[in-house]
Amino acid sequence: MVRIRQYESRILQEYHADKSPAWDIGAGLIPGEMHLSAGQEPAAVGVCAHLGLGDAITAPHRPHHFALAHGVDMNAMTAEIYGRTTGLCKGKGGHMHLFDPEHHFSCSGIIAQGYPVACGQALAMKKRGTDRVAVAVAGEGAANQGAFHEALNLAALWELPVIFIIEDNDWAISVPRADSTANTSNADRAAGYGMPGVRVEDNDVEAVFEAAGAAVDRARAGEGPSLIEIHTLRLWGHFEGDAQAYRTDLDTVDERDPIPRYAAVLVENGDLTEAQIDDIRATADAEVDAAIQHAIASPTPEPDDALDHVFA
Amino acid sequence: MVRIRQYESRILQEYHADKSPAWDIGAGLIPGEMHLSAGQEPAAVGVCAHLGLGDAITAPHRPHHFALAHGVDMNAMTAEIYGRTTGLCKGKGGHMHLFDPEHHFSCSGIIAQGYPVACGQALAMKKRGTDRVAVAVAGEGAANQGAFHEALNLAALWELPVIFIIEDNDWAISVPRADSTANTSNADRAAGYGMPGVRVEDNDVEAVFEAAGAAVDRARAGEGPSLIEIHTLRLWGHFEGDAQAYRTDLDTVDERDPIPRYAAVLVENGDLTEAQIDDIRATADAEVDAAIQHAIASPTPEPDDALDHVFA
Amino acid sequence: MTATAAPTRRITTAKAMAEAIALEMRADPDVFVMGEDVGAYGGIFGSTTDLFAEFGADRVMDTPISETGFIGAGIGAAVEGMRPVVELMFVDFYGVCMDQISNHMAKIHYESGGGVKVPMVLMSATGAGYSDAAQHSQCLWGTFAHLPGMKVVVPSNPYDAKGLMASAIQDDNPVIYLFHKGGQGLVWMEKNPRSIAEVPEDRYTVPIGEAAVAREGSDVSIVTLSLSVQHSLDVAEELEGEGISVEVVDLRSLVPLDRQTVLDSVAKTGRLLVVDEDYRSFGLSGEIAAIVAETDPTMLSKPVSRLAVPDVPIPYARTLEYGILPTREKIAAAVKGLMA
Amino acid sequence: MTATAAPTRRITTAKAMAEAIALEMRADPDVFVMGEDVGAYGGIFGSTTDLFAEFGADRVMDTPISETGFIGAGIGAAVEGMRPVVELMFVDFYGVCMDQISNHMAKIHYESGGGVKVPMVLMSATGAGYSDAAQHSQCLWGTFAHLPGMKVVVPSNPYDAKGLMASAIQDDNPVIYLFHKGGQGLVWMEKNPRSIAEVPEDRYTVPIGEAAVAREGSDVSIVTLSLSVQHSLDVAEELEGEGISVEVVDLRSLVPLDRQTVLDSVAKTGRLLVVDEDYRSFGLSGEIAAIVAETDPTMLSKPVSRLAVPDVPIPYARTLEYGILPTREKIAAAVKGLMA
Ligand SMILES: Cc1ncc(C[n+]2csc(CCOP(=O)(O)OP(=O)(O)O)c2C)c(N)n1
Ligand SMILES: Cc1ncc(C[n+]2csc(CCOP(=O)(O)OP(=O)(O)O)c2C)c(N)n1
Ligand SMILES: [Mg+2]
Ligand SMILES: [Mg+2]
Repeated sequence: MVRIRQYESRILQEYHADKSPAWDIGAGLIPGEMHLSAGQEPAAVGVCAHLGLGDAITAPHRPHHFALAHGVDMNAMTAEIYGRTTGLCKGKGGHMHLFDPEHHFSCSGIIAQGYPVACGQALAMKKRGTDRVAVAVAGEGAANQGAFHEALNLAALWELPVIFIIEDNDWAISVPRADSTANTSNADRAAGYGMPGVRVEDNDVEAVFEAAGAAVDRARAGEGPSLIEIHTLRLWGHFEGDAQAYRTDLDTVDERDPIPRYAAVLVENGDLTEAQIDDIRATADAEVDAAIQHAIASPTPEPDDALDHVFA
Repeated sequence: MVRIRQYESRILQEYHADKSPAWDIGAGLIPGEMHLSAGQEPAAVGVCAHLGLGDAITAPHRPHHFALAHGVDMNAMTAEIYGRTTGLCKGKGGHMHLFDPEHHFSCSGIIAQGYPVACGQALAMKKRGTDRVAVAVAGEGAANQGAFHEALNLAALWELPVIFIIEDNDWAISVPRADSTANTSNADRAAGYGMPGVRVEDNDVEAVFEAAGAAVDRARAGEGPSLIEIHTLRLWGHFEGDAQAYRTDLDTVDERDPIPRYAAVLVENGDLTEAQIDDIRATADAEVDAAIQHAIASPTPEPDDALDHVFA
Repeated sequence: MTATAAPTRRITTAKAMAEAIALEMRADPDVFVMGEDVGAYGGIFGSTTDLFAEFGADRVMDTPISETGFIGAGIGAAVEGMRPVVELMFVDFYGVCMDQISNHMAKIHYESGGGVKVPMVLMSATGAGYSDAAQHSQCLWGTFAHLPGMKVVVPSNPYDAKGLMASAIQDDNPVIYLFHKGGQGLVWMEKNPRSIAEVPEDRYTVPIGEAAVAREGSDVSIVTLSLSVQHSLDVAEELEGEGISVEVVDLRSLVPLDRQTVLDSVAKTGRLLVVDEDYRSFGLSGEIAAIVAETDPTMLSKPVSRLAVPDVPIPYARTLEYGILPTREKIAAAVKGLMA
Repeated sequence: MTATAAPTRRITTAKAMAEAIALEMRADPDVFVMGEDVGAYGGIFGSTTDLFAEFGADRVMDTPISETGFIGAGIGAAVEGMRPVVELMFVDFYGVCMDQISNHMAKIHYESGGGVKVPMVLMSATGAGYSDAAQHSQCLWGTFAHLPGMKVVVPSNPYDAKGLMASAIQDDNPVIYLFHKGGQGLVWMEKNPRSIAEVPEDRYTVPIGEAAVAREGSDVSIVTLSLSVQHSLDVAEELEGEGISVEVVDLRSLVPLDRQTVLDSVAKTGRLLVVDEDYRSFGLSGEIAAIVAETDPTMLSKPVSRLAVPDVPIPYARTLEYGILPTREKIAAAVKGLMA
């Protein structure tokens, strides 16, 4: 979690660093929209702890935490975010379209559309007789998109090894969950497909770890899909530049930050000392710094490279 | 129910009458696809008994039973099916695209897409402070389409006066329900939106009448939407010309025909005599015959009429 | 265009859109707004700024992320006689709701033999230039214009944005209103000064279906739309210094398409450059060339030149993106190519 | 096209498609079929006839009515290296799944900088002529061809249908395969004799991206595709008697588009008629005209003539429908118009 947080914090800093004086979303070393996942680390870490090479993830527009937790190379990912030729996608994809075939990781900027794709990856895994699984990630807002429904029915019907993750961070841009979703838990919707569904409260990484373990085991055993909704926290704006004027829960945000909370628990239980946590943070900072240096040192693509890769 | 059945039986006969020698779907007085609703009369009659002028219905590709039960003029509807200028849509719409603004009746050939439209009609009714309701009809196969999910969530979220009807006739063309739907009752799916859902078994018109009455009352009272799944029967092929080679339940179809079954009950209870039923049938036949005569006697559109009505 | 006498002040395209919607909402209780983040947020690209404060949640409705659901609901409300203004946040998302748009919104009037009207506006953000990559940077107006039953308007400046929005809301037909993010005059995006201009305060309309000659010229006709009009005008001013007289035709609406204004301009100049930020093939640039080829190819003293996105998805990195967008530099080069 | 020596027999276009799929499935265990009613039913338009009996439910999968779901699943399987052949029953239904098609299937390879391949075939039924009305009669090939990242093939006869299907399945890119219901040779639909023809029994390919000169002529070039090729050949034979020599170019694929074959034909005849069953504006007919206008308009001795659906939804009644379709009569009249 700390590694992800240190990464997102640094990207936050670098993203804003050179957009002034007139703040221009397209300017700077990191251009375009930026959706950071700070506060949602427990979801990524708790789930990915159960995954290995060959397991697939389709993530949404807010992908960094799942990418890093699943093992996507930080250097190549950062170079992609910087739009460099050494990036995962040679600068063509960017932060919302990260593709790492080695780790079967991908993300998409279109809400909920990764859900059906994960079903297809799981279908291929099943047809080939492997025990691999596909994880599909989306937000609570995405759970009201038609693709969510079609994918859950398909996965349950065909008993596919898929784990559907819903990160409920209370908000879909400016729209609170109560204004988007007719019921209080998407775990209940799983029942409509005869699929096990659980909701993890309180952004609890250990509870996520347990729920995900059961779901992954079930999928690997050929017993079909599961749904896990995780009540998590969007620590920052929807995208960078979002003033969050609409946001009624800002005052509670800091105390709900899962990292200090979990650190305190670990220290109290004697699992870790403050010093060890500082070490973890320092190691992460060094790795992040190296990734950023790598990105900045990498070449930018030539304009005509844009004409390549339309067809294989 | 008898009126609808006599209508569908006659359309069946007329549809096939002049397609020989070489059976050509585009030939004859009634061209194109033909989806007849024989066996599904209880759904239409049980629901529409609670509706009046100003209440809306969006029906799917199999619309005749709901159209007739809701009061759409049989002459204008038949003329449309015959593609005549006196038709509901001047011959532009045809059997899958019947529009009757007076009765707020419409249908569409695209699966489940009438569900969101009904939500919008209900939204207008609610905004205008009326106690009118919108009924959205689709089959059990359609309940796996994304639009179904989005519409149910929207209606529940906004407490719209909508009644969602699912006609479960066991089949989606050649695909049995078990191969399309991960759970056994779509009523369970309603729970995922905090919406009341009931499933009516056995094609029972009186049970449909009761369930629909409760749902319509609820909607008129401003208490929001309901879902009713009706287990009904597709007495004939998916469309005319369908050989139904795939169909495993053909042998049981006749005995499940709801009309003789309900007639027997009514006679046994002394509600009706055989003679009265024959009268009802005879009256219906006369009305149907007149409608067909009207259609055949009506003019066909001129080719250039096709250029009208693209824009108002 | 009655309002030229009325008081004016300089506002952005975004503000002009929102103002037009507000004026129609005041005038007609059947007009309401639906979409994602159109409420308190005011629309991601400012198209509904301040509407929520004035009209409240009943008439400015935030929706779930259910485009098929709420666009379908807009159609249903329109069929019942209301006049919804529905926002699809980015036009790139059309694919999750295209059935409601092209099979229902656009066809109901025709299918019903004219019996049912669908007076609805579907507005959406288009365009690239700020590294939003392949799924958030498209124009796609050619895609909508190809399909019958919906009008397609594409304003290029604040005055037209307000007047065309008023016409769209008052129109009894479905109207797709496509605005360019880069032309909205947003504080957080690079802008062309032409995105802020004088706009009358009161209610007025700009008719749908009339192109505008944004600048007169005699050597080359640039036929274009949306943000590319702003770029083309910049280039025309610059090339004037080099003695090249460029006429800029702003199509303003693709359906109906003002063929005559295009033909008159090409008849005058004999040289046609189509500048289009949509994909090059099977779209707008081909249609404009075809209008000339099917009317009188001898009008042309040079082959038609098309400058559009060369049939590739929009890439992320700035060098790549500007490698395929119709920039001022490429427009100027294309004009010079026609003069060579 | 190795197979010309091999044994042949006369089969329908539908059978030719199914046979190509069967041959590829035998050759490659990664090939499988998904769609509505593709199993026991054999595909509503016969494109999967007999496949279920040979390969069973694991490789010929009936799906729920969830196009976004199963086309997305096809993409996911393709990304993992399988070669799904997915059927969208009618192309008119594209709107419920266009995001998966245009934002995912077509863009993943590009977005990934070439790192991920999507070897997938999406086949779908197109076309009108039997009163299936506005939601079941469209062609829409122009819509797909406008969007980058997918190949678009449009066979007009049994031999090409088999060879192009083989090429599509073997292609490492997503391929949209659009067949015309009226050209399938179905027993329950009016047919042109050209929908049943000699087809080699064994495995062969027809390359994607090469147009065919279906008939040579010197007076007028008809550039067309799909069922309209059959109609155009009928007209060409009829007009030969009247001393008019018509060349018929069968595009066969829209992406990639064989520009050279079009240009060579127009250079020869000087007269171009584009016959297209898709909507007229902002589509194929405009693109073909533009290719000539941007290459050398002086090739044309007459203005380009376009015969396509005049931007109206497809109406139901036969008189109305044939009023807007490109029939033999209208094709003949258009050719004569160019000769006048
Ligand atoms: C189909 C579609 N509709 C709308 C959007 C615009 N959009 C991007 S993110 C977002 C909010 C998503 O909310 P949620 O699913 O809860 O994820 P979160 O951002 O909270 O992580 C929206 C509406 C989109 N990308 N795709
Ligand atoms: C989006 C879409 N997909 C597929 C079809 C083709 N289709 C027409 S009817 C049908 C079966 C519908 O089954 P069901 O919803 O159970 O209704 P029923 O025909 O049984 O009344 C299908 C697949 C369609 N019209 N629209
Ligand atoms: Mg959220
Ligand atoms: Mg059914």
